Amino acid sequence: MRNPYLPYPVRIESIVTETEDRNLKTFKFVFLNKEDEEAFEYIPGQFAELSVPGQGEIPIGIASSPTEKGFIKFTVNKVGRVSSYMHNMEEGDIMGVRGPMGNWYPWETLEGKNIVIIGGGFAFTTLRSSIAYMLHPGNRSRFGKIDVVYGARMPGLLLYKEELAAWEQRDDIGMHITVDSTDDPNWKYNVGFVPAVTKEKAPSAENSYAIICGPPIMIKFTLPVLTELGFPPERIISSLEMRMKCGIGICGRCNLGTEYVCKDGPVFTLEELSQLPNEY
Amino acid sequence: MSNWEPKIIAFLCNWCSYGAADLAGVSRMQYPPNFRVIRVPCTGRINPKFILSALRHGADGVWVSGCHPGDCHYIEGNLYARRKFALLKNLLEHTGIEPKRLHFSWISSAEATKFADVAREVIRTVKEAGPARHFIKKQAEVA
Amino acid sequence: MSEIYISKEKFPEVVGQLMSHGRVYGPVFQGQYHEFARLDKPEDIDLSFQNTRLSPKDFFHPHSERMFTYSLAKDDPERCILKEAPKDYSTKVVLGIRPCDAKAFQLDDRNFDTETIKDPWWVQRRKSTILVGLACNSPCSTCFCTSMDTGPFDASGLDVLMVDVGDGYVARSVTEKGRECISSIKGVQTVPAQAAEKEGQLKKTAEESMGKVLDMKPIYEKKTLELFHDPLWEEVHFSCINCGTCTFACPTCWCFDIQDEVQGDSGDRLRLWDSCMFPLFTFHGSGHNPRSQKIQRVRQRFMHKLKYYPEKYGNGPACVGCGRCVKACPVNIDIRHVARLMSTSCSCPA
Amino acid sequence: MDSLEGEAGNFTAKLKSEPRFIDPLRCTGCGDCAKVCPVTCVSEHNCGLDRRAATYIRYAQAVPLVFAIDPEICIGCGLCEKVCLAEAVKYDDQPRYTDLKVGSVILATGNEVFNPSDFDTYNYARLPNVITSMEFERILSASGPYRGHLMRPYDREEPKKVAWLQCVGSRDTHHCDNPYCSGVCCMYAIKEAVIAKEHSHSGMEAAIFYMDMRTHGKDFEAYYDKAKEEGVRFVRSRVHSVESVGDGDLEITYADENGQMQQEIFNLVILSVGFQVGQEGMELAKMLGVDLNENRFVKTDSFTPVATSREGIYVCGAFQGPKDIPQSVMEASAAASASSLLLSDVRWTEAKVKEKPTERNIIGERPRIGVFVCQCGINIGGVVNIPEVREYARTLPYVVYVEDNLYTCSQDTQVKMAQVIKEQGINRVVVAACTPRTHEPLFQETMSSAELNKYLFEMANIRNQDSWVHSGDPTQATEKAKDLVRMAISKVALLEPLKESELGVTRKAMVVGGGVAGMVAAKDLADQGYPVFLVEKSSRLGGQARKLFQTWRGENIPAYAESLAKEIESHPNVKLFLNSELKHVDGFVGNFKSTIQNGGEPELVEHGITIIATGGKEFLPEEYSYKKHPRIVTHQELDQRFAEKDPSLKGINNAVFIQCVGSREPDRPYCSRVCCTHSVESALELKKINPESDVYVLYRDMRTYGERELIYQEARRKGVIFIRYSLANKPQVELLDGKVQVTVFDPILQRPIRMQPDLVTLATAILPNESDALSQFFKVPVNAEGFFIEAHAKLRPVDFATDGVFLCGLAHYPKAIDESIAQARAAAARAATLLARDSIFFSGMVAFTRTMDCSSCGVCVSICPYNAPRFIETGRDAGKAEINPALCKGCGLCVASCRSGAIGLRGFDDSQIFAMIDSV
Amino acid sequence: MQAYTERIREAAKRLLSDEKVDVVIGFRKGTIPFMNEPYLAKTPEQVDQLVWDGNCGVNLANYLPRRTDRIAVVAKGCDSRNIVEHIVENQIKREQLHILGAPCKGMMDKRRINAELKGREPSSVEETGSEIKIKGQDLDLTLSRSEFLQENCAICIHRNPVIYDDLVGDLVEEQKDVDRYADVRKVEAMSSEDKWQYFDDLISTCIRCYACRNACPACYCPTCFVDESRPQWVGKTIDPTDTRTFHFLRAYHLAGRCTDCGACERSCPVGIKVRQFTKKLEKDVKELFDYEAGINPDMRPALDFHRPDDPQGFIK
Repeated sequence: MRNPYLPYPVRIESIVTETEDRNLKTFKFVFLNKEDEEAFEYIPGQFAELSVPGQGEIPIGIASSPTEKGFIKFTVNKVGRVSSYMHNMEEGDIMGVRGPMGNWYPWETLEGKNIVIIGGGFAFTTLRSSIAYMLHPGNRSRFGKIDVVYGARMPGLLLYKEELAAWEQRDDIGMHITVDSTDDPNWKYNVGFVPAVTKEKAPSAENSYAIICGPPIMIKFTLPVLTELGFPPERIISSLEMRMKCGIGICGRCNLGTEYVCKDGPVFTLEELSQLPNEY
Repeated sequence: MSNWEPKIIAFLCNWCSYGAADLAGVSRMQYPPNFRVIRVPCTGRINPKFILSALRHGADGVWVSGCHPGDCHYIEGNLYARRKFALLKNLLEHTGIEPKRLHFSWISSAEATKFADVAREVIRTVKEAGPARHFIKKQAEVA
Repeated sequence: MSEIYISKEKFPEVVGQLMSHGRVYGPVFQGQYHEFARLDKPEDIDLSFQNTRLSPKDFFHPHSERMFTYSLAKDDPERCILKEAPKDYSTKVVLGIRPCDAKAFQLDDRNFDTETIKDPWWVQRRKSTILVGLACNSPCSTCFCTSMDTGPFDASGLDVLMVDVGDGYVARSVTEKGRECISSIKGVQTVPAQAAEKEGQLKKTAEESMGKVLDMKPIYEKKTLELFHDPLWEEVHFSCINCGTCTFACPTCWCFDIQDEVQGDSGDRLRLWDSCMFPLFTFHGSGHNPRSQKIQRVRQRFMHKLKYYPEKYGNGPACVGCGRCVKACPVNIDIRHVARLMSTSCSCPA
Repeated sequence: MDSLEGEAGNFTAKLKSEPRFIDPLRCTGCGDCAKVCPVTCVSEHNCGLDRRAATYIRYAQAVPLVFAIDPEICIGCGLCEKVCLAEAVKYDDQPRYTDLKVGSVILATGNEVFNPSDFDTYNYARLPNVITSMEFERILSASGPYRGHLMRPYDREEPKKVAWLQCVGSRDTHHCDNPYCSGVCCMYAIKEAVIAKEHSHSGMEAAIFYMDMRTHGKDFEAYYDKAKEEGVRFVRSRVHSVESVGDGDLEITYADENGQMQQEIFNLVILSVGFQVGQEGMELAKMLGVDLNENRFVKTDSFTPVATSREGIYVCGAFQGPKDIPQSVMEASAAASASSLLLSDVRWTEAKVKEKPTERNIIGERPRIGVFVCQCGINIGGVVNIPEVREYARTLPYVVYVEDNLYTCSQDTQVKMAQVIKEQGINRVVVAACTPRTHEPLFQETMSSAELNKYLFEMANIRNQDSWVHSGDPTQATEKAKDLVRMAISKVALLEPLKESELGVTRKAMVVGGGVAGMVAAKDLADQGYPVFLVEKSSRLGGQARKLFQTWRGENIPAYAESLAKEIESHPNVKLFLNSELKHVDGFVGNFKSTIQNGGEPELVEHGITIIATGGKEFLPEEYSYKKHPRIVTHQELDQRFAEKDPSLKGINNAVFIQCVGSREPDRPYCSRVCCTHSVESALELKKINPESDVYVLYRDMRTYGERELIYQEARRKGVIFIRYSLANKPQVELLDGKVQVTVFDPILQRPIRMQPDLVTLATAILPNESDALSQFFKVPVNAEGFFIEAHAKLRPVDFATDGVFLCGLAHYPKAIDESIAQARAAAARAATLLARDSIFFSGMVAFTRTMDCSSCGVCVSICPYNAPRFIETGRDAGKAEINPALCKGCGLCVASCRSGAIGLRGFDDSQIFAMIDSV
Repeated sequence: MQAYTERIREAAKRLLSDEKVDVVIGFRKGTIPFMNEPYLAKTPEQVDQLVWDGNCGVNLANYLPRRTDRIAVVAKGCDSRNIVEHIVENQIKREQLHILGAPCKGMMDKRRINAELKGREPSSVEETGSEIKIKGQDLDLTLSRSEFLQENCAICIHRNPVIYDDLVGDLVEEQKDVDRYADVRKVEAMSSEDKWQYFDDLISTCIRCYACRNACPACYCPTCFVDESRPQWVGKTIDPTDTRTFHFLRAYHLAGRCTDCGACERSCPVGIKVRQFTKKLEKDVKELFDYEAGINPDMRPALDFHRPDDPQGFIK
């Protein structure tokens, strides 16, 4: 058995600065060894430990979709030691990726259902993975209607702007991009907080699941909206962010009741979360 | 070890001792090249952890130099530092760091000669102490 | 299954035999306490101890250990690629370990050694270590193993169980590894009948001296969230100073941290013990800390041991009743008291 | 200055600049020219005690630190031109003439030191070991001829026994025409004695021969006391002669206190020489048409201490009269205030606004470091292997560009550097060259022109601290250069662009205290157009001045105070708060909000600066039977009688003044400075009223400093009798049958003298008014005696360490009215430097707290000399510390003292210093 | 001792029922011999759990920082000094506190007594004025109390609380002529090499659990320097250099603040004599700056101020 703590060596293929404040950069990695790429078989919703020798590891949701081959992508917010260091790295640098880790959005269950994706700020990464996955020609037919509510504080802070624009052009996905406020007269999308926009767009709860990721305050105010729209707790899915180290359910850090968020999560339904101590 | 030369880290106050070092240069005073200067705004800026860190990085000696009492550019930074260093030096020595490795001085920006004199003295004394043996951080001694 | 009898005169020689095969560890008296240490000579071992001050968990999960090494040198083609740090996995015998401590390793196995994920260092060390236990003839007043699904003569976590029957030791293998170990010992006797008889008496006396002081069943039966929200934590947490001594002394506390250290051009990835008692344990980079309050951390530790673990694995509590935390806690938080509160007090409406 | 034409507000000054023969813009200060120069002459800066070359810098602190050629001794050999790689030598340099249009002129030409050569009994001209105090200053100086080693000129031996002879060229009309006291010599002699003892390796003995020990400045008396404790011997005697004995030693003959002649041998004799206005000064005054007084100082009066006889020309410093540094600095600011009053209408009209460069936002960019290695001609390149350093730098992390230059500081390199920075997308720069102390601003300028934040810069000092000091060891010097470059790179990679924050200024002033000092400060600011809130505790303006009679020059003080008060009361820019006190103060420099309580509703006012002029008061003693007899009075009580022209004064036949009542005592150790002069002046007044009266002054040291000495001499001429007493043997004042009897021990007669005076005047101490509340409101310190403590005793005598708060008058220390006025005007001038602007900028290099890590322990709040840290009062972080960038000076004291690691320092943060340590 | 308990209960009851305080912090009877547990009583009924004896070694000042309620707290000499420290360092307000001063004759050293028992377990322990009577199976031992005091208690010169609102016992005579620094001087007399070795041996068993730090009332930083990440300059493993760095700087952070309450040593699970670091500082602070921590609520700790004549012989 491969040492689960040993990262796969990867090369940074490209670094894209996503946001105006330059705090978010998307790293595209290619595996140094072909067999590692094959071993790294993932499903949207999973995360991986990005491993920078000399600095440490950080758990980051996988932003690419398994339908995209030849690379994996992560969008990293500059907060701590490892992410700050990564922001100063350059294309061609070698580092490590360990994973995939954790569970994923329940795609089997979601099959045939309408999907409402609600995201805020920089927690949009695994949602991007999910959207790309669902929109893949081989997958699109497996799902019903897809609605996306995605908000950021201002236009400059939206992730994946080019893709968002491309999705906007499509008719097989309902895009509802919004910002809290903007002084850009050419802004053509919504202005308003995510909960309000969700309420306004009122995606049907009929045969639907909602996947919601974002800052706690957004989640707090969006959940009542979803309930009002008729989504029961077992059909609202969220992903937790906890401090993690090992990522494989051993080191004990992300323990939450009987669960290890890194291994048994990070994806939980609202129903499942209600059975767990609220220490997240 | 015959050609061993000590490595000394010097923390110099920008307003005085660093200027004295500059002036010593202007006057072409010669002293051995054993120390590396880190310029700080005031000796009051020097956190004891800098000195520990210097030792941990294998410095054979540490030299801190600032303004004479009463001459602090920031009024009294050096006087607070004086207290801190008194205790720090004592505790380091108490726990086994040789006194010859730790040096403190007051040198004004005009005292180039004193700077060069003290520089030579510091280097000489650290040489007497020999290569640093303790407090050096190496690869962690763990399982 | 095999069994032998080793007289006390003979014992040092037996230890010597084991030492000639490989590394042997045993309790050694160090000033005021006993601690497990590698034996330099057979006489170093001192089996007249009650329990070691710290648990012997660092046999398998050392406080600090190097996981990987790597080079950061600019011109190194292997730059930034992690390499497993070399380890010594040669056979080692731990002599005189208490049944409770050995039982603890079994509980810990659930964490380190699962179907899907195996902690390589733990697994390999476990594999290469032979645990020769010593039954507790006279447990301490702080011991409560009998309440925690184990006991002073519990052989379940051991490869060999030795019982001190007065003039000698009865050693009985529990596993195949243990059997091989015993078989390799030369010049020993078979177990005399009176020794076997004595053994039974000793076991009975030891177990009875403790009795069953705690009933864990009500804890298992209660709902997690009920216990979680119980006001008992308000009382329990007050005196705690979050020092983490309990977790460091505990044989079933396994939480760890991973750190990188760099010296010049080379670096190590290290892991080291951590503690759920420390506020930084759960501190998230965003500044959010889900267990920022002392009460949350105190609750986490006891809940994890006595509720979450048994619920997750159906395997009894993650506590073997060794009593180390009871003795070591500088403010006298007593897990027996906490367990009693958990099993009785519950003011939540059902 | 060749001439000055025109009038106040519109002068034309013709200036002549002598040629320097070395272009200061090209000179790098490397000193190669001086090394090769074949000629030398004595160094004037070191008082002729050593020599210098024809290419020279007069002293090491010169700004700019560039060389010049002395044409008097240059032989034109051309060597310096040859070695100067910067091509700075210009043999054909010519004088430059400039016409300058100015509105006012300030004379700050200073004074010359008395030359004691003619003093034949002291044999200065003949004996090498008889030197002046100025020469001794150079000897003690680290940058002096003996590098600070205590030696005497004759044989360079360390003197074991040194004498100072006071009043050489002062208080003397026999050997010279300098009747005045130079005011500074007592203090500097004590200082020299104490420092010489510190420098000595063999416990040097020091003796100071003096007439009166005049330590009347703030904290001077304590220094005097300490010197005594440290074994400096004080001998009250005027030395008769100095003669050579033995091998360079000197025999001093003097009369001791009992009048016995004594001989004593010293190794070195120092003449404490005074000031005098020299020929140049007198000629300048004549050219300008400025009147001088009888002592050849610029003539001024007590109420306009910096105004000369010609309007628009002001004077400060020793040209105005003998004085020490603090007083000179105060007068300098006072002259600036007077001058800006004259010119306030045209403020900013000549100012040029510096264009603010646009700045590239580099946030989020990976560091791209450019390294520029300077050869400095051969100064660095001749020792350090530059190509090796350059190639080494290339291998270091984040370095994207490296080059070396002949002179990185040269104009053409600067242009190129800016271009390279832009082309290469460099976002951080390291220059390995000379010292940041001289060159950092220049390179930062280049950073700005390359649109980079100037704080993204670091220097590696590979010249002054490497090539120059290790010229014999090129290998090691090169290694050191590489290390220094590596350290600089490791730091610069972590630097972030810093913002120089801007803060608006409330262009209004508050003056606390309505005495003369407060009124003068208020008036100066109000006259310049700034609204002033003047807060006075009592019901009327004027303070102590109302209770005084006249200045030592005979000017009427109450009348002056009255006219000043009238002006203030009717001044449109002054809002007066009588019977008022400050209740609360919020804010800081530029933005104070103060609550004034004046009986009714408290009033909130906003102001940008505060001047504290809370004044002082007369000490009322319990000794000397004060209050027990109507004939025992204080100075103010006597002044009152003078002012009222009390007829009974005529009947006083016998008057006694007792000095140092409540001053220079163990529980109030300071000297109250003005009482000696006051007593002499009152004694003269009594003599004027009744020339037949017997007037006695019982004193410890007569401290009629400066030109005040003249009235002391006048009093003695007029028969006032001065009897010295000692602290151990104080005069006795007894009441016998309704009469006052004073007994004092006369040291000359060696017996007690009894008097039955009609009047006993007690020269009592001056006390500060209550200062605790203001001290807390404005976070400014107060000393043990209750006087406010200025930021720096000498260099910043009216500032506080806390920005935006100033001080003047008796709240600072006892002083005469002319000094109070000068200080008040100085405070106004300093305040105006803030009030003149709409906003103030703060350095980017300031401390900041991470409140999450703050433990509220308060160490930062308690130690910061500038009161920059404070506790957050409300909100989530209440109780944690924050740092006001407007007050922070970036010293880092709080940063290093914070155990919790909650404080960072921009530009010198822990991570940056650790990175340098890491990379040593 | 019984008298103290009664007076503590009486005062606590009174203060709680008069609503003078919201809580009372004291001790309750421990679950094992020679241990009591710090206890927070909120109601007059809970007050009956409060006790006092020679096992109240825990420094209750540790429980005060960041509390916002009104607290009555039982304080020995050392606790009271740490309370003073807390007041000076803004960890608690004087107005919040009602200090029940407990003049103290020293607390018992559990470790030394247990060593004396050699594994025998007491069933009853009785403290008289100067003796400890221990009984149990095969056990009937009378120990002299003064010989089994915590080391810091044996050399304590501030047994009486320095600040209090009520006393729960009569003031005791302060120990005079105790030699507080014999151990420090012994080390001072060693060669540098021996000193190094001495401290290396001293901390060789450290497991970096930080109990010493967490038990110390003066260690209340939200983030300890060992956990700093900007940059992380001390390793967290049991590497000897890192371990020493921790102990060294922890002690240094207590310079001029340590009251020698002994909490660090009491709590160390492996019995390290960590006071060997702090005592040197305490001695120096006293000798160089004539300062004792936690005596004067109007005075900042020794490193927070300076005097013109501070020693500087070590500076060239």
